[in-house]
Amino acid sequence: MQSALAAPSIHATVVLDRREPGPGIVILGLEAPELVALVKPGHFLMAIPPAGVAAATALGIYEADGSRISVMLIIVGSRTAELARLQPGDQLDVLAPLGNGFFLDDLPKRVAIVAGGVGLASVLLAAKTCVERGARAELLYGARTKAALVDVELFEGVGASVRCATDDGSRGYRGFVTDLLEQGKPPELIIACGPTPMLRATAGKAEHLGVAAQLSLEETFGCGVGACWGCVVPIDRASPRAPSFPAADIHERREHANARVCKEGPVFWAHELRW
Amino acid sequence: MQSALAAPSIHATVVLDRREPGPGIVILGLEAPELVALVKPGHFLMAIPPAGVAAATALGIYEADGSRISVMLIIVGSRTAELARLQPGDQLDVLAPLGNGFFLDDLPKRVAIVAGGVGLASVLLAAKTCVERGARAELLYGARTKAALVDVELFEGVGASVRCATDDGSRGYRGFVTDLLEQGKPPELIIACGPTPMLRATAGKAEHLGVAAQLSLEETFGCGVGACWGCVVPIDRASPRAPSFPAADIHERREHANARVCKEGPVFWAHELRW
Amino acid sequence: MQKAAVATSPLAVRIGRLELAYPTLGASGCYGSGEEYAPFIDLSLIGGVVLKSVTRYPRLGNPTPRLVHTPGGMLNAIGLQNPGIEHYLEHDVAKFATRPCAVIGSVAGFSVDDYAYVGERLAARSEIDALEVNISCPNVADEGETFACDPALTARVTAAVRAVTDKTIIVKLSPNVTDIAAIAREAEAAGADALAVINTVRGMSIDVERCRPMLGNVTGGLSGPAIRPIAVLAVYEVARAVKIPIVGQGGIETARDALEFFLAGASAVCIGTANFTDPRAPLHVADGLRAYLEKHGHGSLREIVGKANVGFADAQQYEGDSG
Amino acid sequence: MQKAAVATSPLAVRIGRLELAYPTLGASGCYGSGEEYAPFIDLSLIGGVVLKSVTRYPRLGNPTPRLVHTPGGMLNAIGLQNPGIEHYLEHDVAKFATRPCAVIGSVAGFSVDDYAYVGERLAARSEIDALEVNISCPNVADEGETFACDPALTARVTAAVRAVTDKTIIVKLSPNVTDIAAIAREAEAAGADALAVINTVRGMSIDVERCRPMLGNVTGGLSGPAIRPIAVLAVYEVARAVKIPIVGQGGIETARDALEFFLAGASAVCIGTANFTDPRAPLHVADGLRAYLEKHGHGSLREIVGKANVGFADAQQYEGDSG
Ligand SMILES: Cc1cc2nc3c(=O)[nH]c(=O)nc-3n(C[C@H](O)[C@H](O)[C@H](O)COP(=O)(O)OP(=O)(O)OC[C@H]3O[C@@H](n4cnc5c(N)ncnc54)[C@H](O)[C@@H]3O)c2cc1C
Ligand SMILES: Cc1cc2nc3c(=O)[nH]c(=O)nc-3n(C[C@H](O)[C@H](O)[C@H](O)COP(=O)(O)OP(=O)(O)OC[C@H]3O[C@@H](n4cnc5c(N)ncnc54)[C@H](O)[C@@H]3O)c2cc1C
Ligand SMILES: Cc1cc2nc3c(=O)[nH]c(=O)nc-3n(C[C@H](O)[C@H](O)[C@H](O)COP(=O)(O)O)c2cc1C
Ligand SMILES: Cc1cc2nc3c(=O)[nH]c(=O)nc-3n(C[C@H](O)[C@H](O)[C@H](O)COP(=O)(O)O)c2cc1C
Ligand code: FES
Ligand code: FES
Repeated sequence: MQSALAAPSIHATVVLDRREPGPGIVILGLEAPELVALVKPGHFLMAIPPAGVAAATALGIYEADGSRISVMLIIVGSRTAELARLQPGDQLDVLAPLGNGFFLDDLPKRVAIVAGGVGLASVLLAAKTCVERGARAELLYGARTKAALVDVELFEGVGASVRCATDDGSRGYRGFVTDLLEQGKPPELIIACGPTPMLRATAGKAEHLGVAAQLSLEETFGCGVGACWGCVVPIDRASPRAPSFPAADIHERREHANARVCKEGPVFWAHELRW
Repeated sequence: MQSALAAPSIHATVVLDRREPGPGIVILGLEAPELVALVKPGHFLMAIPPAGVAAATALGIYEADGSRISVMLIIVGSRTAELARLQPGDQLDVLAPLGNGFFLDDLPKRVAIVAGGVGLASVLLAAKTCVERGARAELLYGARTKAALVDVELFEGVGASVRCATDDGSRGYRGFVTDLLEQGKPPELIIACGPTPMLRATAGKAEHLGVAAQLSLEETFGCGVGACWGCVVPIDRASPRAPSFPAADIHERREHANARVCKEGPVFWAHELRW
Repeated sequence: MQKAAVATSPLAVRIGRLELAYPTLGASGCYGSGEEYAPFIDLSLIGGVVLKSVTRYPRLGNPTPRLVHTPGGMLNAIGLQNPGIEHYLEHDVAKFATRPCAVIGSVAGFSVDDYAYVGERLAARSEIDALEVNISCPNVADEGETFACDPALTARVTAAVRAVTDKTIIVKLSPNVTDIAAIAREAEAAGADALAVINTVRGMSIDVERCRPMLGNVTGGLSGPAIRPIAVLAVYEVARAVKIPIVGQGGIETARDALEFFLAGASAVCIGTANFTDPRAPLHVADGLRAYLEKHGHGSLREIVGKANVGFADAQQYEGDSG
Repeated sequence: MQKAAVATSPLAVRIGRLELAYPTLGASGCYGSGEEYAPFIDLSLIGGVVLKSVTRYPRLGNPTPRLVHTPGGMLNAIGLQNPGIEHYLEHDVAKFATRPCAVIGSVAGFSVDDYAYVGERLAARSEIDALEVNISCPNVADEGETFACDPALTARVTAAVRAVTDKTIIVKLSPNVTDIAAIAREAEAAGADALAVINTVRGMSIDVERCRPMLGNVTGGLSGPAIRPIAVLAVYEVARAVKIPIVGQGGIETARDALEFFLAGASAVCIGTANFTDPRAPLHVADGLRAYLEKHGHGSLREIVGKANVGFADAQQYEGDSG
């Protein structure tokens, strides 16, 4: 499952199953035999809109098992709403697998996985792999309120423990999920995916704790395949992921370079980001 | 059922039933209790797009009985395609009833009803009324090919006789449906709805036969309620339906005025048109 | 006019000397004279209607098709069909007295003199609360150069209409120019009380089966959501260039859409093409605006005018005059 | 290049001295260097790729967000992020040799001298088959006036690039002008071999929750189906004003969309934003064009160029040179 081997292509999938674990949240199971073998934790896909209008939508690959993968939709606008209307039997073409997954080759013992919102979709496979490779994985899962916390049992199912946080305290800790990183024994590695503010907070805590953190970033995507440079994030020019650009022009001699979240990412080490 | 009485409004309907009598043709039954009583043969409605995108779509009112009306969709583009996806239970708001229906107050004995394509949807109620009022109504129904001829039995069901014409001769007369007007005993009144070329041919035959013809016109609509002047057709300035405009400006002293198909129409007498 | 309401409503705005109980207007040419939509919405719940543009002489308008739907919008080429000012004053204007909202006349013409003549006659009528000046017409004296595309012509037409009435005049700008801010400054300097931004964007569509333009007039004006980003930018740029209020328009369907215009610097909005999708659009916009103001703790819409426009220095002043 | 194919294919076209086996190109800035799309489509089935614009010095580009989706389209403000011409020539250009389609370099700059310098260096490379000149950039010497919005600046940049290469140069026009035909004539007179029509339309979107522009750069360029009617009209008007071929673009997703451009007077088309919806779009367009030509009994695409443009006198001539 090296990303080098995971040559992306257009996969014609068929919707197998559909469920709504929470309000405005839809999980679609997709029949995609050739794809499953190529999927690495942290990979995403670009879903081609069924009606052919508007841009393709970036979605994390949630599950990948047998000949089935799944995606989780949180309806925020027209494209997610259209995809959420898909029913079993409907066709869905996707570009996949895309991006570089999490760096899970040599894992420490204790891994904390921080997730919020749609970020959850990008970390289930990572949790599974951590456990399979002998690490203790704990999901730190945050949301506004209880109803928005879904599929906790899937994480327990792959052998991860789970702690929740809600803004309103309706379930678990009341407050920021990232506060949980400082409660109890600190992890040796942090993996995170969710809204940018949550990722920034995670980076802060990680630095404070002196723990390395891998962040899967969200940006507005155009192409999703590295062609448009619309999805960049500033990173250290010295990073292996930095585009091999020379120092920027005379007007802007910065020490960072803008890397593409869809191509060089979406996973970056917190310490290489210059955001 | 005077159009004067038929004050239009926004009716919240629910899809009761859906059937596909032919390829790319969908009939939707709509629960619309208050509407039924207001409907006059030849009325149309503007269907508000369920997803709220793109303009409302003009549709003839096909059936109106009990608390149910129906519409017939022929899928030609994005809006008709979206409406055709509606399923029983779905909501559909419509502006109705709109336009002036056919002029059926004093009918002769023999009425020929010429229909093509979506025009069929606008003449079923007219056929029914003709028969109810003691006239002999014959539907002359044309299409490219057999598969596109639908619901003939509904017309027979209201007591109309039916003759068909197809371009490929796969059913009935091979050729233009309007040729049928000259075969057999000529009618005393012609009612027609369909594509503009068919209506022009009908007007020609009517003039040739010396028979009055009522044509329900199709134009691209904007508002459908008389507000945008996007749907006009040139008619005799002397017609009661002509907007009370003075002669046009010095540059264009024409003898016609442009009447709104949605407001002054959609039904016009062939002899008042100046197209 | 709805003076009573104006005092109280958080949605009340003022455009020059024109007070509106709601910041939502039916757009010219899209809303007839208002009565066409009366069966579907309560006109006392919109700020007003901008009437279809009227010219000095009657016009038959363009051949059909006059409309074609395009992605996210629509092209129109009506060609200013109207009965001419004399017939209009005689037969139509009296009816407008019964409208429960503001009635804004729209003046169009093909010479500076046309605008002055029609503007004066129309503004003289008590049924008309204000004038919008539609300068997106060709000036026949000047090889058909569009008034709205030329700063000098814009200034001359504005000054000519200003000279014949004290009623509020709103000059309607075209987006089909290299620098809309420059045109806006000319209109302001020539005496406009407010600016309508934007009129339609020029475009065309071709019937690929018949190998000919879709529109009888070949070219038309693009409206609807497709042009919203173009309109929001135009409002944003004009708001930085002038001190007079702006009536924003171009693809507004929802309160969120309208908010883009207010935050860019508009004091009121017109809703046109969205009425063709759902006549309740203006009501939904007003309801959504009220909810937004509550959610964000604003006492009135005026507080957010230009709030997302860093270079917009005049929001305060607006609040002043429109209090 | 695909010479063999060119002889036979009914879809083959010629733009200046550039022969294309297919009339479909990946649009500049939307298609990377082509390789990004190679996993998804066979690049030998498109006419070519127009590379991302390159400047004299490296550029970090604009802050994010750089993209926002709007009705029927998208706003972008990338800010010409690129490594600068030296690094580009050293590390990137050699890879383009392996592309199975034409490779068109895109030159951008902030002074006439920039364009000449970058154009000369880039055109000198054998991997580059032709140059597109992206003049939608501000001229720093001239209060940031956009080259594409000024006839004289357009002429100077075109002449400067013309002077440094004999390869085909395609000057890319902006729709953000009052009279695009006037700009087109200047580019033609200054030696352009072809014109790309159109670049993006200026626009903006506002985040109503955060009360600030959606884009890091505040304003951006609108692309996608929303602008198609604007682009079709621009092609229609430019085709009547010049004799050189036009590369049409702006919202093309399907063969029918592309046909609007050919019938208006374009000899080839670029496909940009549609690739973000479905990378197979260029293939679907080519297949649809072939089917259309058969259905309507045309031997080659060249026969329909300008067919819906009554004032388009030069279709014959095109056929002549592009045979
Ligand atoms: C690598 C990656 C992985 C992702 N994985 C997933 C996933 O697994 N599941 C998932 O559901 N999503 C995921 N996303 C996010 C998803 O791609 C986007 O949410 C989606 O593209 C939104 O498209 P839309 O048309 O539904 O919403 P849009 O209409 O594009 O709106 C996007 C957001 O902007 C807001 N917005 C739009 N206009 C305005 C305005 N004028 N003012 C204020 N706010 C506005 C909307 O409310 C919404 O929150 C992922 C994104 C990336 C980059
Ligand atoms: C009074 C009245 C009654 C009507 N009753 C009915 C009815 O009962 N049932 C019904 O189905 N319809 C009816 N119609 C027609 C219906 O309103 C239209 O077909 C509908 O609005 C089309 O919308 P659309 O988005 O599906 O198609 P659009 O996308 O608007 O396309 C409309 C037509 O134009 C063609 N077209 C679009 N672009 C191009 C191009 N570039 N080149 C060539 N061709 C192109 C399409 O192929 C299609 O045939 C009626 C119309 C009127 C005025
Ligand atoms: C069918 C139609 C007719 C119009 N007629 C006029 C007109 O006569 N005078 C005018 O100033 N604007 C006219 N407009 C422009 C609108 O008033 C409005 O400025 C424009 O459509 C943008 O707003 P919208 O996107 O909400 O429709 C017309 C627009 C449409 C769609
Ligand atoms: C993300 C993005 C980046 C672009 N970058 C460039 C560029 O660097 N140079 C250029 O000439 N045009 C650029 N364009 C414009 C496109 O090449 C094209 O002309 C325009 O998008 C219209 O075509 P479309 O609607 O098919 O995308 C860019 C467009 C987009 C969407
Ligand atoms: S989204 Fe196009 S480069 Fe990342
Ligand atoms: S469609 Fe608007 S007036 Fe008829």
